[in-house]
Amino acid sequence: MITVKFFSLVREALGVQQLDLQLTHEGMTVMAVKEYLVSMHGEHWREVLFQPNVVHALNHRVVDVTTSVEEGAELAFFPPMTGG
Amino acid sequence: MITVKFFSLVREALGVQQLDLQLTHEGMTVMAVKEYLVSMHGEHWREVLFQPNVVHALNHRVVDVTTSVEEGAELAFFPPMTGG
Amino acid sequence: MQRVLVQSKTFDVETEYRRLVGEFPGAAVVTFAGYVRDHCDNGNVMALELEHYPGMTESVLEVLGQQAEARFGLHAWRIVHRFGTLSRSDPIVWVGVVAEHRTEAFQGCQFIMDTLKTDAPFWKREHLDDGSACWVASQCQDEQRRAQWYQPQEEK
Amino acid sequence: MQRVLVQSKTFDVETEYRRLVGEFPGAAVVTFAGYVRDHCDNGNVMALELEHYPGMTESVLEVLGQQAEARFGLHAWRIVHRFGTLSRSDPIVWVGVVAEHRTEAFQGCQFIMDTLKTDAPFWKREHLDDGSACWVASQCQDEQRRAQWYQPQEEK
Repeated sequence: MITVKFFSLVREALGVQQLDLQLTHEGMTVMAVKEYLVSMHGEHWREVLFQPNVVHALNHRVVDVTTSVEEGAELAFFPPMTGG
Repeated sequence: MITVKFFSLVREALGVQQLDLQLTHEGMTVMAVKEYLVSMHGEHWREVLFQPNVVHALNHRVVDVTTSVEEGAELAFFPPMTGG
Repeated sequence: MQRVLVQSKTFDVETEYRRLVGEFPGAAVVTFAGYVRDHCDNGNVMALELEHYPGMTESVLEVLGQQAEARFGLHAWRIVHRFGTLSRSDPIVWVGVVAEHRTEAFQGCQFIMDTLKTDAPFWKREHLDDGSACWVASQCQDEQRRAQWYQPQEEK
Repeated sequence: MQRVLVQSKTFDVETEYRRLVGEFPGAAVVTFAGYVRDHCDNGNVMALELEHYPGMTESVLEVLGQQAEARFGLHAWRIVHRFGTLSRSDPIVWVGVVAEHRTEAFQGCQFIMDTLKTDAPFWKREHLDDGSACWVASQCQDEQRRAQWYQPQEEK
């Protein structure tokens, strides 16, 4: 089981803030998780999660889509940050 | 008549803080004033006033030695500044 | 003392300054404070909403402060950032650094601000006086400023 | 309000900050504060003596502030500099600027500090714990930092 979080425009576009997800196999990459989420929730999710500027954070660190997601991880999707 | 001021190491080396000086002719340059001061006070003044890093300020602005000194001006000599 | 504060309540720039420098300040102190603007490209701003990612925010800011400390030899540093709904003229962010010389202090503070803009998970939404609200878009120039700090040839 | 203060009595960084930003701060505020060091290359510093050229000092600082205002579009700026005998950890100089964006604020503040170092008629003398005192020599790198601001190709 992993926790998936969504922020800002991504959160609004999906209408979801957070969900739990059972990984389907060991060594699933961030990309595989995205495909899995699309397969569960429909094509609208593809439009949002596959936007080129979406940022992926795994356990509070920005990662690219080839990173493996371990059991118990926290994975987050959000648009470019605008702090400061 | 002009006012001549000395600061920091220049003041200490000459033992003078300020003096009044009667210009000898119109259009005297800073260089001419320096030579005139040396002629009045002796060669020790040459060593101090002609050190290459001495800064010349005329009426509160840094100038070079070719600048003309007008009647009533305030002329100052000092080492490089070390503020801040 | 905690060097990173992420909080919804407002903060006092003068108090933060005292916490940074303590009783015996170092030689050079540079601070940056960012406040809510009263206007933007789309109109007059009534309020600024700041969404953040709790946990990741604190950890990113701590890492950025530590990087600045190591890279510029900072004696001390402090980062305060708000989230939630802010009013016009409210302070949003405050960064203060202490160093031995002024150049390191300026660089350390600017490094933290330039990297914080693009790396700390905050998202701004501006509420305008016509009732509309829109997310602030990330700016290309912010990415460029961040990138400058990571170019090996850069000697700023 | 007067934007340049040259005084022998100490000053309070927090009060100067309030005077700079007022009730409605601009978007970006950068400040620099320099304090008396407790050590130098020659030993432990007990006191710092600052000689200055009354009249010229104020006029140079006013010009530098105005140059920074014009060049970086500052909304406000303020320079405070002490002269006379200062103790360890006393504030020597404080520069604060307000701008629309952070980069201009950082540049404006750093421009004032870099030019003030070489252009404002102050001379420092350090009094050490062994009873000796010596004038602080001007540094070549200070001249270089100043020169960077006047290179036409420079886009800092």
